[in-house]
Amino acid sequence: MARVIVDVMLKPEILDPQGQAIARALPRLGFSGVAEVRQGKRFEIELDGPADEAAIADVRKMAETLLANTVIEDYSVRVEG
Amino acid sequence: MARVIVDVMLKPEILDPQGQAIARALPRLGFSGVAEVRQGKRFEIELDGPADEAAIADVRKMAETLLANTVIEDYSVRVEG
Amino acid sequence: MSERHSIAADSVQRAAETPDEQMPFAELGMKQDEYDRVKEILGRRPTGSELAIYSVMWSEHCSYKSSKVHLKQFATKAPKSEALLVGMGENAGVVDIGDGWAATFKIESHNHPSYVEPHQGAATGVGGIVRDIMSMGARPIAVMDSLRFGGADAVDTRRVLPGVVEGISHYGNCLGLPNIGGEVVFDPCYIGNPLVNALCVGLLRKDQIKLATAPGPGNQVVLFGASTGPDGIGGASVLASATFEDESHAKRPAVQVGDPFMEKLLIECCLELYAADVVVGIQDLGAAGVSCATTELAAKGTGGMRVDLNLVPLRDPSLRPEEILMSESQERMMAVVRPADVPAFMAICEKWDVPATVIGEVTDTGRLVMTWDGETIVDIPPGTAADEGPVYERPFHEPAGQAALNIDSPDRLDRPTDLRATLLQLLGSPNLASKEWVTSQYDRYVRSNTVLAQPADAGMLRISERWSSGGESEARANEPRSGRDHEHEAIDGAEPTTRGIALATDGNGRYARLDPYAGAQLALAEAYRNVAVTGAKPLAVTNCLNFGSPEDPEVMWQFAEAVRGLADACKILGVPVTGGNVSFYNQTGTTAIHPTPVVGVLGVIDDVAKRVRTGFVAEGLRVALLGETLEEFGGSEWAHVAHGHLGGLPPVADLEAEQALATVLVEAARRGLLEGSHDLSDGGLAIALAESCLARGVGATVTLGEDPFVELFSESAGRALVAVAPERFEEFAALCGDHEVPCHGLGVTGGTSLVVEGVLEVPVSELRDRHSAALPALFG
Amino acid sequence: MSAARVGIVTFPGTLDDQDAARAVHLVGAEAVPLWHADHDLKGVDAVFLPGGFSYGDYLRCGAISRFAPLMDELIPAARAGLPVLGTCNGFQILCEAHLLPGALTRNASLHYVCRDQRLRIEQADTPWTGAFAPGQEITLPIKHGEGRYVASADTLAALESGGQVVVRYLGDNPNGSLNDIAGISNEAGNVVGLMPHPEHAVEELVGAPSTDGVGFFTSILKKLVNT
Ligand SMILES: Nc1ncnc2c1ncn2[C@@H]1O[C@H](COP(=O)(O)OP(=O)(O)O)[C@@H](O)[C@H]1O
Ligand SMILES: [Mg+2]
Repeated sequence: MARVIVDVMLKPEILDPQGQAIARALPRLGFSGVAEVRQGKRFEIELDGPADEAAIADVRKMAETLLANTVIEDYSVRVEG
Repeated sequence: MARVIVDVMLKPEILDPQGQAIARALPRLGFSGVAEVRQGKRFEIELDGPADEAAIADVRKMAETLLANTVIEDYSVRVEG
Repeated sequence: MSERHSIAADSVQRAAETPDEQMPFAELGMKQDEYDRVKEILGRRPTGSELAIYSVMWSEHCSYKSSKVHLKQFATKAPKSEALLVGMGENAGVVDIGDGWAATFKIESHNHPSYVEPHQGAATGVGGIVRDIMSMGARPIAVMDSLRFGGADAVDTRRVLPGVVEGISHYGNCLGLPNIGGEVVFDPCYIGNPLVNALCVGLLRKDQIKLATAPGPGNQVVLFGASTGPDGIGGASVLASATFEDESHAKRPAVQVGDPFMEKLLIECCLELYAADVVVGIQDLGAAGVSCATTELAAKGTGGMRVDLNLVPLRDPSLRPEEILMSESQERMMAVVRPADVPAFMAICEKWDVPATVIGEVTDTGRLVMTWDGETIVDIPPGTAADEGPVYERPFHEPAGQAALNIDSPDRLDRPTDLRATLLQLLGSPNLASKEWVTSQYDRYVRSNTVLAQPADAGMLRISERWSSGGESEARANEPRSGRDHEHEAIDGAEPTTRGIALATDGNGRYARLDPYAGAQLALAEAYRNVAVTGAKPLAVTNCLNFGSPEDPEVMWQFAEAVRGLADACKILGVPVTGGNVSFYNQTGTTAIHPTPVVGVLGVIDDVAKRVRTGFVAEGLRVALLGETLEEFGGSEWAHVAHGHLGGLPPVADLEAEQALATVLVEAARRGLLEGSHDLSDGGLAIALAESCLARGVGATVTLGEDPFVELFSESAGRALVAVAPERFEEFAALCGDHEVPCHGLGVTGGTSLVVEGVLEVPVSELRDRHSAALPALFG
Repeated sequence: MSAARVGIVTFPGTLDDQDAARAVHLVGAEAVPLWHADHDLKGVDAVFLPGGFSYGDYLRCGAISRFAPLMDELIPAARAGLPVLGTCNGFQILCEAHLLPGALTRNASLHYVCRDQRLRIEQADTPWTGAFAPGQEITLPIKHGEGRYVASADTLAALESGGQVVVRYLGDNPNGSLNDIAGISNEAGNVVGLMPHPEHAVEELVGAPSTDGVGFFTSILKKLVNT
């Protein structure tokens, strides 16, 4: 069993109202020094087998077609180690 | 400017219907070999200054009090680099 | 991108010095003769920023250049209506609904964006129409959504529909606007071109109407709401004026993402600004963003405005002036404010956490002048961009196959012998099945004034006084929270009035395909009827005209016919068109969608306690069918579901009969004669009976004549089903007689089954299973 | 005049505040608006935290609102016994503020759901449910995307044995809530959180097809007038 992580974030040019709302709230909560917050998704994918090249390619395809909406989101895939 | 990442995941004992829905959809889309999927959140936090110890401690507090609900979620903080 | 950069610093001075510089007008969707016209207006070549303004303002989407000559009929044929306070041409029409109250409503499309990114496309569609309503000075009080998708089992429908519904649900719910109705229709013709038409209705006091105008030199121009980012740059012209295939990937504009939270703040902020009387003129930022707001405000005011584009707050600091001018970033408004009121204006924005910036001022020069880095980059007469766009008399002719289509009558289709099976087949088909999978994702209760929502024929809202956008009660409800002296001031939960409004939207693309003139009339007739069956008197009309490419003469013929039909029908029914929207280019390659005019009707009821609920609400009521049933199966749901057939002619639209029917329904409701009602439409009497039983689980036993198939499944217009207490039936029948509305007693309500004597018997529970299972089975 | 004064909190993005004010008014109490940015409870006798999407429900429902200046006043007051009712987003805020245990998470169906829901009043001895009979079955609208109540096994056991489960879903559980929980109270019973919306079920003609919501407002009125 291996675990692969897929991070999905809105593309930089796409508005992230959620991240903005958090960033705006921070000073009121006494946190300063934060320039920007962006919020995305993190998927933990447990594989039945090892995270070999074929499996990673599969996860990448999964990310491309299902986990991320590539019209507005970028994704990255990595094996947790 | 430095970037700190906060990952927030539901605790293992808390039901994750989003992850389950994805896991259920995978075989239909032709993906096999996935034992489990869990979905969480990823925050990218741009700091005004460097990611020194004080700044990291601040982000940790932010995660503990705001970004994660520790009743149901775990979090981890790391500097991107 | 690079081409834009190369013209970024283009100033008026430079334009004058370099008259021969090649400008990328074609890439921006502009034709050579349109470009020549701009040069003629300016007496020189346009700067890059000026070209940006003219290209978006003269796009089909903003200028209505192909539709204008036809839409004129809505004004020239308009019936006299004392209720109309603001007609077409403003952000939305306004109608007088009595007691000093006015309602403003409008329907608008967001079709292409919803195909590209269903969730955000549909969400921002709701956001846009809500801002239109706000800009009239009203508080938005409800939304509706009229949706068309490809085949229900098509793979892409599974991508588009859930996203669209989620987008509408999330945005509308977040704004606290009840969703009180709409439509969900499936037809293979919409694959690749789904239709997402969103309607918003708002309420205001009659004397508080706000207009998009910028009078008074010296008045300040304030941009407020979200900051400006690279959202949908070029969208207005590229996305709305070209087909998807033409659009190169590189040119595809970034998707606009909606922030419903910001919009909610904007709503409350605007209402407080209106109440404080610190707004002279206001305009929402829609498809053409800053270009549209500045040119339209300036054109309708004293005629001049000066704007410093460097002052526009940016989300992405690298944006160029042309991009700022074309950005479609959501949740922005522009107001004209007297200088003395600016501090009060800013304080209210700050209270609501809404960023606001003065970016310019009104002048009396008759010119819209914009600067960037100290240089003049725009200097134009604003009216030429806002109002004097090109107007096309596009050629049109009847489609080549139209006659053959009309000759291919459904008479040749095999008719069923097992009518029970046919009823269940239709009831479980995607177009007639319960839409609860969709509507349960919408909040229909918020604001606590919803009298009727799904599955009623029309949505109905009580007019509660606290909706006033500047009246005493609203002010009291909003202010005590901060600002003025509010020690111990209570929200007194102002007494609601008894008055109500009702709204319905309808449209049938198959009917319009067979005959666009009649199809548009039938859409109006159905919405009108749906309002009347609830007891409300139809008052005014909005419409969204969804068609293929206007450059195709056959599509243009459909459009011309539909507009002519709708305008003629409005005249006969005495309900004016108050506004609407045209969506062209809904086509893939040379294949256009069915012409799909969607019509919204708003009605008024003096006392919502007199409203009539949908269906059979109790046992032992007399059931009657009003109107005449002919053998009409052209474009019917039966022909579609049982045979996949589309041919012949649609039902006859007899508008005088429709009007008589509505008169009877409204008067009967006023006298309290109706216990329940339901209009007949798709699927005919069979479906109306089944839905009436499903409303509350009350069955019925009815007797039909000689040809039960025709009586059950024909789709003749101008009909409704009513349930009347036995002791009042005679009075009701007499009322029908007075207005020459045929009234056929069919039977009585009661029992746990729908029984058509000698024809079929189905337990209500079986009807329910069929009706409710279809959409969940398809969409999970 | 000694009318009971019920404070109604408005956060940015609150939606049901006016509805709640009207419901309070209908039973004859006084609705007092409370603004999130003020450090001021205006001396009210009870507080209603209405539903909506405060701060857009961004991050987590209720997560940002919990830090509002008004909450600095409300949290200690609630701990000291001030009656507080949070419905929907209000319930979520109470959980985020740790005035109530557990958390409200995404509906198991992953869809927002608006429907009329059968419920059972499990506890009639809170200030907000005193007008009901224990075990009484009622219908109220629900409308939420994140109403699935979760808590640790220990917390759940404590809620059940301590009589802190106030309202339970009947029939189909609409969101996958543990133990069909629709509403709970704190140990003292003065703080109650509910997913359903009593304020939308107080008048015959409008809103839900029931007026069962009235009971929550008459309960608090009775409680305040009698003490
Ligand atoms: N997309 C939608 N949004 C909101 N309400 C809808 C939607 N689609 C259907 N409805 C509602 O569901 C009910 C049934 O719809 P429909 O079967 O199309 O009614 P009808 O046949 O009377 O026009 C109506 O109350 C309608 O307003
Ligand atoms: Mg209808």
